[in-house]
Amino acid sequence: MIDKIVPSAAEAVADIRDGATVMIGGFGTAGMPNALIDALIAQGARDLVVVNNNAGNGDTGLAALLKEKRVRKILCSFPRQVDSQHFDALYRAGEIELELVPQGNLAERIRAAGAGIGGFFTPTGYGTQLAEGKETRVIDGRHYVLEYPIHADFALIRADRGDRWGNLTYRKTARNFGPIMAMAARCAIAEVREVVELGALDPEAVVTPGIFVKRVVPVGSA
Amino acid sequence: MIDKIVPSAAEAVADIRDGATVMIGGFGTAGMPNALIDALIAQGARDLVVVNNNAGNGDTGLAALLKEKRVRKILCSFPRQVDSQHFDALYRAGEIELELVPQGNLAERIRAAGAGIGGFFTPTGYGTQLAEGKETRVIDGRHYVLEYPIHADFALIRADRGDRWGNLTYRKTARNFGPIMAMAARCAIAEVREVVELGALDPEAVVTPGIFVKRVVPVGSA
Amino acid sequence: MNTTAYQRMTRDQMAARVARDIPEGAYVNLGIGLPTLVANHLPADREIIIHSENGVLGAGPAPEKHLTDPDLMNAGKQPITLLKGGSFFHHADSFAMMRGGHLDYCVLGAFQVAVNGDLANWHTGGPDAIPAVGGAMDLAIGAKSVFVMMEHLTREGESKIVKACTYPLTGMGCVNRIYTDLAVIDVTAEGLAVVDCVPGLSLEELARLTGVPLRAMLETRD
Amino acid sequence: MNTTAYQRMTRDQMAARVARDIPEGAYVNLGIGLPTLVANHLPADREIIIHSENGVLGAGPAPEKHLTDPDLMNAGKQPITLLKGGSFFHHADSFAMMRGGHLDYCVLGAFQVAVNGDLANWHTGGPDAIPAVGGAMDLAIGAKSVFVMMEHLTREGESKIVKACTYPLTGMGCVNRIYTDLAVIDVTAEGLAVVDCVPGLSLEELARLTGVPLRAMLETRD
Repeated sequence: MIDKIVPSAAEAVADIRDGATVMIGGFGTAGMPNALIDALIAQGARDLVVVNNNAGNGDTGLAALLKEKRVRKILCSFPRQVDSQHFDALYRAGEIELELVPQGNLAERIRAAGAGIGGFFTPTGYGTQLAEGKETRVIDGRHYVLEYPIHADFALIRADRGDRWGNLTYRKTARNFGPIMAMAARCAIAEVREVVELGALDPEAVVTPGIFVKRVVPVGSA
Repeated sequence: MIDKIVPSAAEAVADIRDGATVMIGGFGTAGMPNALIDALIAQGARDLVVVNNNAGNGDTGLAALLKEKRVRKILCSFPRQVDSQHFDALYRAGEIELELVPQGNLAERIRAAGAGIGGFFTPTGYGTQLAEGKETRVIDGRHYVLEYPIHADFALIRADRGDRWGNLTYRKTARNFGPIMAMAARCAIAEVREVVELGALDPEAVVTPGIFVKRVVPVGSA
Repeated sequence: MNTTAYQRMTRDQMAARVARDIPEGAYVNLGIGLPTLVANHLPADREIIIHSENGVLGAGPAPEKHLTDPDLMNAGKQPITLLKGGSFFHHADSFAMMRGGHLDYCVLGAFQVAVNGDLANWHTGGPDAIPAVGGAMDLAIGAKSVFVMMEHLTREGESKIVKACTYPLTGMGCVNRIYTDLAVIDVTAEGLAVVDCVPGLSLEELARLTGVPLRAMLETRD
Repeated sequence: MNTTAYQRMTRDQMAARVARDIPEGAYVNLGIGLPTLVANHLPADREIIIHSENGVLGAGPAPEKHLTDPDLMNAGKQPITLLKGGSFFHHADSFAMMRGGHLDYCVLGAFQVAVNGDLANWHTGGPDAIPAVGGAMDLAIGAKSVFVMMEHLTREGESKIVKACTYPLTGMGCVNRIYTDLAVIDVTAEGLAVVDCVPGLSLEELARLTGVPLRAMLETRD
């Protein structure tokens, strides 16, 4: 019997090694997999490359992981926030590498990894600093920049309901990067509010089919 | 008040001009928008470029459109079927142009058009006849072919339920190309089994958000 | 500065002026900051569909405080509601809506707009500034009409409308219309054209404040 | 031809032999024709998830005739059922599953397989043949393990395992294992290795029939 349910977040993240590339879902705090991040902090892996839209808020979650100096590099679109003090300090001290990616290119590069696309031409960022040194091309009279996929070893995401095959649904705008990060990682781990019986999720409304998910951890409400 | 509901298929397809590129949903007969195709046959536009996975089955729907010699060119992945006699005859007589596209490249090219991607590197087809003359590239040790988006003037698709904002759900494997064709066309027209009140569709389970749809035609069960 | 007999528009007056130009049925993305105010001024008798980059169409006004849902936020991380007919989707689909040209309007704040429509709104380029781009570059190239909304002059009295941007670009030639506290100005192939300006302010005085050539809209209508 | 003391496997025996190699929890796509039979032989005590390119995971056996649903078909347009835990998705997502390397196994029919793993299964190249490729090229490059299932010899007694394919290719070097009515053969960097063959058929006789170098699997295991 297929059973992707893992009882604890600690078990679910146990094999994340030093140096791993880890995608972390969430836009601001919505969809942030706090239980998995806390378990990753406790687990101790360092020298991580993190992919997230932001660079942490406040003192918890991703911000706490940064504060512990466990992240070598971060790929994100919007690090600077009113409460991104831990990232800000590391960045100013030169203790973290930042690859700043326009948000849509970030999403599309993650999706490309999951979809087996080797690269794509995007109009976003053409003629700006963020495309400097990148290959460009005019296609049908429009300017494009060539961007490459972002693959990951692990994706840590938060979903709403999940079953033992790994099928997931999400809740409102907490969906954000979850579905595409699940596709892009070798091992996608979803914390869910609730585990349901196989067959309880409407097959028309499954957002992430289980093929993209390796582990499902029930953590209850956020 | 936004109201994308159009009472008749005839009205919905009235502005399809000669020479238009028309995407038609469906995989075999599942998801085939028969009412819209019949209306297009009656409407008279010719010299069409059609994008569909197949090239018609039997004597109705897309096959009937082909039989009427209204299609100049077809892009598809699997024209040859036991009951594709109308396509077969036109093809053998040199009366229709065929662009044969591997099914996944067809889907991805349609999606690329909808997503504003100028081109993408795909591993599918590399080293085969279907990639002859196309640009290739090695990325991270893997061979890729450069493919371009397929845009359309119109998409004719079949969905299950729709509302006056154009939000759509689908039914089982009749979903197939509908969501991506809706994105790729300047004007997407959906025939639906049932029109429902705004708010009746679960916002978590809307598959095609109304932004991609211009017209919704209630036609009842297929 | 303000010695002549005109009044600068308040932020709410600016927002109301922008709102006036957004028609029934439009799909609109409102940037963070000043543009967010536009939502409060959209006429109640028009259905206008607000897109938020974090995966929602049909964003409604802020809920009463006790009804705030941390999973239902806009791109500025402010709580919102969902209108009937709204829907949720993931980040790759959300940015496909932008990049694919499906949004009718976006309204963005700006540091500078150049006479050729170049936009600078993401980074001051200062050596100590932490860069953050978010979805700005995607919106700049994606919406059918890109509106900029900003004060006409900096605190130091310098025009934010410039011959050429000195701040790093967000997008090249992407701005269609500029709304300031003094005037509404179209970016055209023949240069900047003033659509209207606050009572008591002459075109000559506006041009003097702006420091770049301006002409009245009507003179150039064909 | 068949003068020695061995029996060729029947189509069902071949299907059972393939099924034996598919483990619990595998995501599998079964091609049209012969490979479809494999579904009938999957052990009831293993959960194996069947993917069909037209947008379904968890495809189950054919329904009783009166329960056939025209909206629930497999890629061969045959009626199927949906298992508990199954889900539906659109074509771009379906092929992302293939191209992105998420399927564990695909089983494909073939005209020819070359010693280097080249596959020809979509087109005879005949001047009057109407080409049709479907999802074959995507599956060939997409699944983690590509199994081919075919008769060992053509009706004319020629080996379908060849030095180099004479029919147009589906994919280059993509086949991992070949199941025929005579033997199971792995494609390895050192050439073809026979895993097992029907009782009474010697390796020498098999090699003679096949016409390309073959070695026994065990001899080369390190």
